[in-house]
Amino acid sequence: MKLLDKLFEQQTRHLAQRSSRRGMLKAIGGLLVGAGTIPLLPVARAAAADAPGRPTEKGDPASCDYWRYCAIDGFLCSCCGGSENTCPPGTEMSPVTWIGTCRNPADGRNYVISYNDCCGKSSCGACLCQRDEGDRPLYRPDKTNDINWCLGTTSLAYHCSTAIVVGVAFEAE
Amino acid sequence: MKLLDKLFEQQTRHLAQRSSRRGMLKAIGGLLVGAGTIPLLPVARAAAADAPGRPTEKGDPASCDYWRYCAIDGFLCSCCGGSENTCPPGTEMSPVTWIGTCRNPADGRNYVISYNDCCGKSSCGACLCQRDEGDRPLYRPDKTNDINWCLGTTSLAYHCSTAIVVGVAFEAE
Amino acid sequence: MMIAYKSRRLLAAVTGILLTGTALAQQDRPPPLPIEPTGIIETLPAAYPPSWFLVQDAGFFHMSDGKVYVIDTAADTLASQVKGTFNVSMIGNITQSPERGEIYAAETFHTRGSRGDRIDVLTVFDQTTLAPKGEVILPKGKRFMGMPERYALLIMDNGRWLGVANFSPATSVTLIDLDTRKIVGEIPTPGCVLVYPTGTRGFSSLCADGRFLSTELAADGSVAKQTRTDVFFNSDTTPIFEHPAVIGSTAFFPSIAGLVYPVDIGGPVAKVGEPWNLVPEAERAQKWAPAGIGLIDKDDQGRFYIIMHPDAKDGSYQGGGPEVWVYDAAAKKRVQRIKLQSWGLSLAVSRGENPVLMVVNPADMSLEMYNTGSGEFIKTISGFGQETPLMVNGSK
Amino acid sequence: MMIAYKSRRLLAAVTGILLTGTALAQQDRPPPLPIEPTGIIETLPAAYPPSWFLVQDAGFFHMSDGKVYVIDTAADTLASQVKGTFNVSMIGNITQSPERGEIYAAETFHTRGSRGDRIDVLTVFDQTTLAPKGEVILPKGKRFMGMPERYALLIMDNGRWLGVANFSPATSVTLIDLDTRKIVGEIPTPGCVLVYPTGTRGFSSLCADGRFLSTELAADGSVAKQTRTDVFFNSDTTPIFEHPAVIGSTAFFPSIAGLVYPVDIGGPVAKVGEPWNLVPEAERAQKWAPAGIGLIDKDDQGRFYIIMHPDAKDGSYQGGGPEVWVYDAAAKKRVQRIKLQSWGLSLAVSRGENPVLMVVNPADMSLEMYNTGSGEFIKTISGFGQETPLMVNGSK
Repeated sequence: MKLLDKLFEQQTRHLAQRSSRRGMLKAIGGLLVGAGTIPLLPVARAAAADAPGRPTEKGDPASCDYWRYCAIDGFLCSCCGGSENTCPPGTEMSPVTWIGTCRNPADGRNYVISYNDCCGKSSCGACLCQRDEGDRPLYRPDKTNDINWCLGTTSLAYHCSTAIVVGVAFEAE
Repeated sequence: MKLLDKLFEQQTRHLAQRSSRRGMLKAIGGLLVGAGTIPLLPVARAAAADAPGRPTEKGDPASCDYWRYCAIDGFLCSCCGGSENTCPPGTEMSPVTWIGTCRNPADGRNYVISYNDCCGKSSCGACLCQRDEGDRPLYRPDKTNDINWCLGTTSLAYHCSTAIVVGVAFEAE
Repeated sequence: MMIAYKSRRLLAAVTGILLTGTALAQQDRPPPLPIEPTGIIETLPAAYPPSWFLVQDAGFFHMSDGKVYVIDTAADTLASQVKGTFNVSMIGNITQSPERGEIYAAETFHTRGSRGDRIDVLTVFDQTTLAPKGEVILPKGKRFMGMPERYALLIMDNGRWLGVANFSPATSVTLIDLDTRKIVGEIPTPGCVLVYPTGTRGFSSLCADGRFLSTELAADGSVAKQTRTDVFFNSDTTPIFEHPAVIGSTAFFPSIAGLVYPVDIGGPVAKVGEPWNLVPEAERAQKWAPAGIGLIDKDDQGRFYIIMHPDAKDGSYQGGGPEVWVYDAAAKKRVQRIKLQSWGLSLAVSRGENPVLMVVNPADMSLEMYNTGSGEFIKTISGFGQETPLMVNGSK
Repeated sequence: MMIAYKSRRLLAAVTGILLTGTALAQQDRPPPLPIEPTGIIETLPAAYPPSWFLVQDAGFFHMSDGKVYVIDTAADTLASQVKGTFNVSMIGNITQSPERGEIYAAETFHTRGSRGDRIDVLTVFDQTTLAPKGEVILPKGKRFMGMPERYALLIMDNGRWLGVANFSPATSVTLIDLDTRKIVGEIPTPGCVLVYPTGTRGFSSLCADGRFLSTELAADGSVAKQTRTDVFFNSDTTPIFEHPAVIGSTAFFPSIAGLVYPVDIGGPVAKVGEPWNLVPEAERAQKWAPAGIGLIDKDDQGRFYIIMHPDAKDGSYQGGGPEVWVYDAAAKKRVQRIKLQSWGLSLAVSRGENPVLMVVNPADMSLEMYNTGSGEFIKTISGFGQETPLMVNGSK
């Protein structure tokens, strides 16, 4: 039960909140649900470099307090044979998903994060992480993490969750 | 993991052995495998009575140190909605089984115990108990508890194990 | 010779002929234990006592192996508390019809466990045997699957119909005739989720734009009318929980900020009343608010129970809390404040005259029982095989 | 207007057109993180490094959800240790063919999880994707299901055939052609269990009467000859473990009392050699004996490793022990005595020049790594989602 202890310890000590801000996300909720299906240009993976002119981010993608996980609820794919933005071998990435807006402390920007689930194998079981910032009940599908988002995949078995940068968020409240 | 701790704590402290004796059980191994299928006369349940002339036994059938469990390995049906000799609701009792010979401290006799598994629901999960007295590797099917004995049942899902008195054992070694 | 003798003796024992009083038994020993019958399976009473609860273990770490435990909370030993279990695959939801003696579970299977063809079914379990007595094949890939919900399944029309909430993510309700165990139809509920009671032959769903969609059904199960209520909350700024307590014909929906909305569900269209604050004015500075999964329930005395936590903030509404507050719904007044042993994630209250409160302690996944009158802790129930009992329910 | 402006901006962000250097970025900020591709699935190398292990989690509390974890023991963080997993239902057994890049698993499913029609299959997993690339439907209700065994599956005939041990409780071996993924035949092994290598195109099974049954196969998979060896142990009084360590053409079978039987498996019929005592004479008073589940393994330097416990008695042979003893097989001599952190239930040794030892600690179900040269504890691997990793294997 150690994993569970850890999970609920986090809940019970009321995780310090990130300073993420949310703008008009609701207005495009319908678009963002399904963001994963929009063909995105492959880009080079951002290195956490301090070199000027290079995009930067910091932190441990296998840790629940990693900046991208502000609205996550599930097993971190980084601990399951995948990474923060790729699925473990033999799984399938869900094309529909929920999103969060998380602040990247390395550049002070808020990013739209798509939490695509990896599906087709049973619960990974490692690095359970629940943050819920900006999460809403399931009448707001674009912002709910309590759904099994293995929808549109051949198997509904939930394995783990990724946190993929899909855009820069509007900054004002 | 608490249940597992308990299980292996028992293993690691080398459970004090009962003084059970085994006689010529091997000779009738072929008969005893399948003892559960022999139609037995229904008899009144033995009460733990001290009245002279009444059969007696003592102990807690929900406890791993109950005398009948000397060769058991599994979840005690007593903790799962059944009892030491009945299956929980909605399960099916396996007709083939392994047997042990356990000493009833209340009357000093050794009894042949049939460990019929209850099948058709997933692991009960309560009161895991491993004793292994007289247990042998699986080349001795009549005396092995490492097999899933949900054989001859419609489902192979193992739920829990009973410990049914099927006879008085021969007493000499 | 020796061998033959021994074998005969053992054979006799195994086949049921007991040797008593001769070589085996000493003069002062009682007769040996009788041979016991095999193949006996326990059954449960047709009507469950009020002290029995249905504990839903979603099996978050092993979702194909979800379970429902039938637990007698009045019993003092584990052996007498566990009455039985049944499997519910892939975080299914359940509801109970005591009139039919049935428990329904919406579940999902793949032909190869976590892979292969998918099938969604509504399984009909018999209360006395905890075995399936029937099933209805559901439309593929539609039924709602997420954290457990009390209103993902709804019995309507005086027990004739069962509504199954769908989320694919398109939302609808599949209507099942419980007499024939056939699907009557599927009612789209665009933008609105779950299935709450309204009237006798209808249901309401909760919408992203902060209102209810109330559906009135005709006698044949077709849609007679769908009505959207006025907007009464903002899902961004003033969201409510999707978990109500239903007392008589009023459903009490708490908001995440700590108001409660009484909703009249007696007629065919939900009518939202004036919200009132769950937190007494003097305590609001401590930022008390509701939180949890199955965070609210009611008793038969007109009271509802809700898990509360202080220092509420963004992201804390699902985490549970250290207290359960009890309200007199009619008086709109808190009547009891129960300090939990440590923390609660979900709760349930038993029916009848002397209700008891069950609270899921997420730290060790045990169940804690409390006296609803005094608020005193009674005992912990644990070790029955549970992994993640995320939702609990008093039996009906 | 304002809304339109915001929406356009967000839409741009979501569809991949980044707005940089204007309103959003301050002069001294780096450019924003790029949008990342979705849908990327990791793959594994065709050949597994020697530091990789296959950890079999039988899921004793959730047998429909058994798993095999591919773990890199050389890595230092959990994220880099876990390479991937695949599901194996109902305490299945596995074996690996590095030549084919495949891992085989005998598993069982029911159409409704724990109930409904049963199907037994041999699933062929691809080593690089950990996804099934094929399956062979096995004869129904026959395949051996019990605590994990290394010799429930056996690759024979230079990798062409796979034997699957059956136990229903009638015993036999199903022979599968790995090229065609079809069943070649079923060979009865009455009174004898499992499938150990003998010769190149044959196998042996271990019998209740204390001998081997050796089966020679013809080129078409039919039985050429079956031979029973002399009795070499008594299953009541001098039982052996069914778990051997195979070094070259010799299989070392420990006995429960602490002898080890070297068995020549190079020819078509098993030849049992003289047993020798695992316990040095001076230590026999402490009643040291082997114990555990996967209690024995070997390295590529001719040594075998076995879990030992003192104070052996009836019923203790499956419980594991506090030490691992290492033997030079040729010299019949103990060369290392490894004191475990607390207790070991199963072990495995990696292949190659610098083998490491993995031991399952049953107290917390963690994996402990030891240096085989010095016997020193290296580290614990845990928290990867395991429930009951009862059997571990070095990768091939």
